[in-house]
Amino acid sequence: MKVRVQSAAFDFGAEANAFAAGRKDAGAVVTFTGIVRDLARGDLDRMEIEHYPGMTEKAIEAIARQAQERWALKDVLVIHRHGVLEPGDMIMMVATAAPHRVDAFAAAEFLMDYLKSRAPFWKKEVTANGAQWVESRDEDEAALTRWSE
Amino acid sequence: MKVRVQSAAFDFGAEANAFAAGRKDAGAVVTFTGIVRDLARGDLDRMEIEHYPGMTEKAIEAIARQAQERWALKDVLVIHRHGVLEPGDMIMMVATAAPHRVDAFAAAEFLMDYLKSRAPFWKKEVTANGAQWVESRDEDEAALTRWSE
Amino acid sequence: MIDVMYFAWVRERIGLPKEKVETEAATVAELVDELKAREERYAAAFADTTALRVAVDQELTDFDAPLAGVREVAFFPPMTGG
Amino acid sequence: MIDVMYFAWVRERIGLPKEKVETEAATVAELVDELKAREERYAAAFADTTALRVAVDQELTDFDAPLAGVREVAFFPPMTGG
Repeated sequence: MKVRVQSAAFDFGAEANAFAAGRKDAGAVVTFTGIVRDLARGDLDRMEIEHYPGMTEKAIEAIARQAQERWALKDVLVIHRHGVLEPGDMIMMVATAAPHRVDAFAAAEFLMDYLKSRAPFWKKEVTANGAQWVESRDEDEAALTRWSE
Repeated sequence: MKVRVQSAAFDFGAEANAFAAGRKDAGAVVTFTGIVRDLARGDLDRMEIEHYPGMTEKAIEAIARQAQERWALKDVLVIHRHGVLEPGDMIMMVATAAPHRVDAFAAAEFLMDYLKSRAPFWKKEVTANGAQWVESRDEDEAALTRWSE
Repeated sequence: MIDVMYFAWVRERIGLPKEKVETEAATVAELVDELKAREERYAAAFADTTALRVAVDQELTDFDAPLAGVREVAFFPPMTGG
Repeated sequence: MIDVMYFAWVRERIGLPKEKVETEAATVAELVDELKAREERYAAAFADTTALRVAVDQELTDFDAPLAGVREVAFFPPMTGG
């Protein structure tokens, strides 16, 4: 398990290759990558991501441990950036490796649902006309309920 | 949409980066990579993948089109190898890009479920003691039913 | 004249990947019956058609599919892609 | 003495990221009441606590969580990671 919280950019492809390379024990690798999406009007100047140093790492590690307890995983990787990002920049990635695809997919979705609403990050969208904190969506909170059944 | 059926190896990381790079329209990219898994006894010499040239490409393209009709996707990539592979080699990958993660995940799982049981590939595992065709699993067939609800 | 193709263990059991078949069969099932009547290796390959899949002109279909105008029929075990 | 931290718009509204607070509050809710009584900017930030989340010693918890022995309390809006 590897968790990294950083302001620096990361190389998604290089990370994905390093994670998947030569795995004879896991037939399935799933990755998710979050990218800064432009606004509907196409005027997003930048996204600022604030986080809670100390708690962030602990929260992500706890989520990753839960995923490992729940599914037969061979490995988990989470990278999440903070600071100033531009449209098209990669915000974060998760990767899961498992013998079977069902576990790799379920664990990656679980990680994303929890990171979305339970890891202490806050996004602010900045345009020439002002800045706005991204609001949490009810459907993101609702997505968590499927894991407690 | 890009579909490639090939015997040559592919660079997962480079493909994933090229697919995800600079997407300002899609906040979510999901990839799945299938890797040749060793047998429980650790004695897999190689995997031979047979396919049905002509039908393979058509079948995969039809599956990818269905995914695009069903979910709000910005792009789909499928690469699938045939021929002789060794443990740890990458067999195939899919990638999906969508504005929201729910669509990217669902489409990737849909593509995998259909590729598994509806694309004309057949795997044979070869060890020093002989060769055996991989049998389809009932659960793979069953996985398809969730998409017809 | 129809191109008949075999894949995976069906190909191995019958001993060839492809052959041209002159047939009056109206459906895939009738074609299978003709092939089974030919030789033991065909009878063995087609002994249990529930274990087989069939594609007609490169589209998956059923054993009761009609053969009128068809150019290519392929028989194979359940697929194991991905 | 407890470290009290604010993030995102809570930080902006209160105007600082962190402060040390001398308090006898037994729970998070009591601490919030003390803070609200201080100044208008606190009252504004804590006006609707259903729109807020709280972490005590870096663990998410509820507003009725006890404060005995606690070193760090953080207030923030619902998280938007991923």
